[in-house]
Amino acid sequence: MKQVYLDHGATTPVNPDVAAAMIACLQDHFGNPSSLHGFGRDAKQFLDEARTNVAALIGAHPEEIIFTSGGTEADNMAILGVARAMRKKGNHVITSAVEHHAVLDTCLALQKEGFEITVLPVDAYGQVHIDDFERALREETVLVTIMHANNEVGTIQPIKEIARMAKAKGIIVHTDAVQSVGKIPVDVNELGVDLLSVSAHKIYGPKGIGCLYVRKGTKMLPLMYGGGQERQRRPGTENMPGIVGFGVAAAIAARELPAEMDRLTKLRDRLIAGLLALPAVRLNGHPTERVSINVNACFHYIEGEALLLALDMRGIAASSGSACSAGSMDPSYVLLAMGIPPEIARGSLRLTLGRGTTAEQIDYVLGVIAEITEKLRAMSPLYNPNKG
Amino acid sequence: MKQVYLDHGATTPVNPDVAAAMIACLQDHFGNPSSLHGFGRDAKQFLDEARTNVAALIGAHPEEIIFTSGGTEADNMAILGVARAMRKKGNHVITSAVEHHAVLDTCLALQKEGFEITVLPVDAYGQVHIDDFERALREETVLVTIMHANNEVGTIQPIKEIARMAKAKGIIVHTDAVQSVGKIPVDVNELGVDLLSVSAHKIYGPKGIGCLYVRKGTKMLPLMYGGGQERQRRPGTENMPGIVGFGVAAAIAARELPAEMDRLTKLRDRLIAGLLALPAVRLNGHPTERVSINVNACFHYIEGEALLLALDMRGIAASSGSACSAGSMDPSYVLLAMGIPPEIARGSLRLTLGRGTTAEQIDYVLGVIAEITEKLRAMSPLYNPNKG
Amino acid sequence: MEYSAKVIEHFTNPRNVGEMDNPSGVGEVGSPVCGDVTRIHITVENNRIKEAKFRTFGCGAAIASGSMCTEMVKGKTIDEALALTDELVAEALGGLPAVKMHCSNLAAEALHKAIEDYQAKQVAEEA
Amino acid sequence: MEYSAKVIEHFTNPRNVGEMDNPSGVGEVGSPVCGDVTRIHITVENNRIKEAKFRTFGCGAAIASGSMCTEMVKGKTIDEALALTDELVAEALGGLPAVKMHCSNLAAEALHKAIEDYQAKQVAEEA
Ligand SMILES: Cc1ncc(COP(=O)(O)O)c(C=O)c1O
Ligand SMILES: Cc1ncc(COP(=O)(O)O)c(C=O)c1O
Repeated sequence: MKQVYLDHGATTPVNPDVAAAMIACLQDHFGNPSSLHGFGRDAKQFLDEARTNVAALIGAHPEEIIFTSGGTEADNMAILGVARAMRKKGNHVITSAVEHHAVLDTCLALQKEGFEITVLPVDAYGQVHIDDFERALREETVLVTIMHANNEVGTIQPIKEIARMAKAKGIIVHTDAVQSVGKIPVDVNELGVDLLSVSAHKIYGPKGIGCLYVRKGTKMLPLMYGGGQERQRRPGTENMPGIVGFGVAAAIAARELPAEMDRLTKLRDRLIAGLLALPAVRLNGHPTERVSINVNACFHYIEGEALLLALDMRGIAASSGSACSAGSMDPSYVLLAMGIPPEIARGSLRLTLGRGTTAEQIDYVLGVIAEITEKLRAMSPLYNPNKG
Repeated sequence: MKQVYLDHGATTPVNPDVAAAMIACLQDHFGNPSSLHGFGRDAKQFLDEARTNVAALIGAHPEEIIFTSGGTEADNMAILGVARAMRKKGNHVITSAVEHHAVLDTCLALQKEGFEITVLPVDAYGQVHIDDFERALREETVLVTIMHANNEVGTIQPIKEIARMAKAKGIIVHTDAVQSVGKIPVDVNELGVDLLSVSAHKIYGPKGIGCLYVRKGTKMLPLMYGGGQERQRRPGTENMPGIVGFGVAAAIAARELPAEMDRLTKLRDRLIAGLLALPAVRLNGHPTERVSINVNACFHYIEGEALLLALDMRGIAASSGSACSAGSMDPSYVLLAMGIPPEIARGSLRLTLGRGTTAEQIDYVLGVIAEITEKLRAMSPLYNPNKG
Repeated sequence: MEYSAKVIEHFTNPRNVGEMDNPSGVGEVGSPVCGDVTRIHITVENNRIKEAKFRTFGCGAAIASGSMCTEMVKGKTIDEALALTDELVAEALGGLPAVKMHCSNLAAEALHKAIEDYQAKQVAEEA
Repeated sequence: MEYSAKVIEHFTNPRNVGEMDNPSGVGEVGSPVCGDVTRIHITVENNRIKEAKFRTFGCGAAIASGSMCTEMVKGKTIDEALALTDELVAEALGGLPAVKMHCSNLAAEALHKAIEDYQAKQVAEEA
């Protein structure tokens, strides 16, 4: 059966050059970079090279990159680390209603530690409004954490404006850029943020490795304690195969971004146009201010998991809501925050494009979706063909 | 130049079967185990299989294994997670003076959070005494964290007795088994512990992955927040290549342990005997109650780093103190805790054997050490050949 | 979504999809806002379920349950049909994932409502 | 232990290791308890360092520094020798890791002490 992978938002296949570098690391460079001997120094060189490549992808200095076990740890480190370190200065944190669980749940944990959290609303496109943000700022605000691009609907947030406004008041700014890095140009200085989370497995690198960019001078407590790795900020023997893979993935992402962004934007818009030509479909998220890989639509009268399963039976991999909360029966909190009624939100489908995606695949998937949705609607007690 | 790797306590080469499984995972099984579609289900199977293998190595149930980014995270999760969860019950934690930094520094962090920490002394062999432990127990003791085998001197602690005594009082017991798993039989029920840390890269698996065993019903707070992975206890997309590699490494370790332990014990004792035949050398740690891979000795009148460097120039990889604190000029706190004078502790050398170690290598290394130590002593202002 | 082969088969080729023009009874359970919806139509002849049809808004488990339930009930007496439970439907499907047991496995309940509807109509007719 | 090639070379083949039977001056710095120890012996003739020897208990940097320092000072006048600093020794070695600059690079200091020792003896003799 033909296999079409349209779930690059959940994870990406590992680039062959990334895999090759990791294989070499596993087979020939097993040293511990903290060791003083030749095996250790050899590993240290790979560590340094990867750090340089990752830093370059986001316009940072290598010393500002802390490798973590992924996007989730980067988000936790930033939010818990800064808030706990700044507690004496203030106890107010601002976030948004459409953050990934790694941010939202972490902010809820802060709430239990005595912080006050403002969760900014979003508009119908999933965007935070800068005037809402301005109103939320307080004397005691110590941290703002708002994502760069949303994982479910791809909407890009006005981080630059938010950062400018926050920095003017001396507030530390974190952005979860897991879904934007490698898709749109991301530069920490252009954005003006103090902390930025990246995950390798969303950019054709391996799972289980990511990084937190930390602007020089940013005060934060560590999440963990132990050895002196990562300039005392993140202990533990480094995930060398992961880091090496991340480094190569970052170098490739930097090189290919402009052409890929262009190519994928066209494919995305072809997919969106095709879906909107079907009956009773709505596009979720912003029509243009969205990352090039993301398409998210609601199919009225259909439940999302059934749609996923039917696509899966036809060899098409997609998702509904974010990967992590899949399996749960709750409609996506992101779509609800955008004002979509729950029964419609439950019929959402996320198709996320990537390096292997072709126009032919898009057309094939559109054909299958037309078939499947017709069949599922015929089965749905909510659907009345006379009403349309 | 001949290369001899005698730093298996710092990290181990990746077993070829481990690497092969990781390569297959990277190339052919890139799915996100949380995804509902075929790519996700495929990954989920690998995740489950690895968990089963890791659990089997330590006599645990698969559901009691939480994958972490390594031994350091496992230690932190156990100590911070349990102590913070039990705070209402009591604020006293017991540990020992010879723990790895991942435990000691974490206990110090707890101290800043208001906990009281008892650091048990050790004897000249590096062992905790059970009567010291008994005296340290208090009404408010909520957690005991004492390592199974020491990373510097290999000494094995009486965990079973400690656990029995602690459990009788309802105290939760954690042991850092990073240096014992794969070297001596480790069974969580036999030991009677509630939590146990493992790191893959010490057992011929990859760096950046480990696990915490958590006995069913053990209360703990998570270190991080986010997706529902690892039964809500450790969020973040799973490090699939690492986990798959860890699983294979665990299966191999379980299979090869009895024969390897025997073989390495003989080589270890050959190395110890050879070193003790040299002038002004003392063995650190227990002569027999030590893991089969560990030899640690002090060379009077010589500084450890110079010894390491001289060995490195001859292609021999070793370490002095633990890998993490290498590069620092301080004598090992483990040796100091064992009552060794600082100027002698500064001349320590750790040689840790492993799967590739042969009798021929041992004899070669002994010859080189004899040469080097003679040369370095001749250079040392502390050395008076007339006094010996 | 670790479904049994039987679930997948019923999801892919659901039996008895649809409604009837003149059903003896109709039952519906669930709400689209927070769960699945299953509607079952039955025709009854001589105290036996002659035909059963379903429509479901819901996940794979819900659809397969509707299909299986309507298959199982055909030809059964009213009393036999009332003895059909959600658990028996799930069992016939080779089991359902734990998370799906309660929210997506409502076909038998819909069937019971359809039977109640039929019985209520009978009473009304007799009255 | 990211040492320069020069450090490695001096560590592997240290020059001027040893002591003298009748040194003009001896200097020692450091303590084995908490740092490196370097001892330097010199002979002085016509206000020039004729020979210098060192012994070091310490890391690679300390040993290489002893070697380099004793090399550099040979043939120098007392004033020139006093102008030799730890920084100049480190520079001649192609640099030292930052952590090593202060604890393992004491050879010039030991040299200065040896010169002071020589000068004190001179004064004593003249008296
Ligand atoms: C926006 C966003 N943040 C954080 C994460 C978590 O990253 P990781 O899976 O590497 O833990 C993800 C991906 O799952 C994401 O999409
Ligand atoms: C006893 C002990 N505990 C913990 C660790 C840390 O494990 P990891 O390097 O996987 O973080 C190590 C190894 O460095 C160790 O030897």
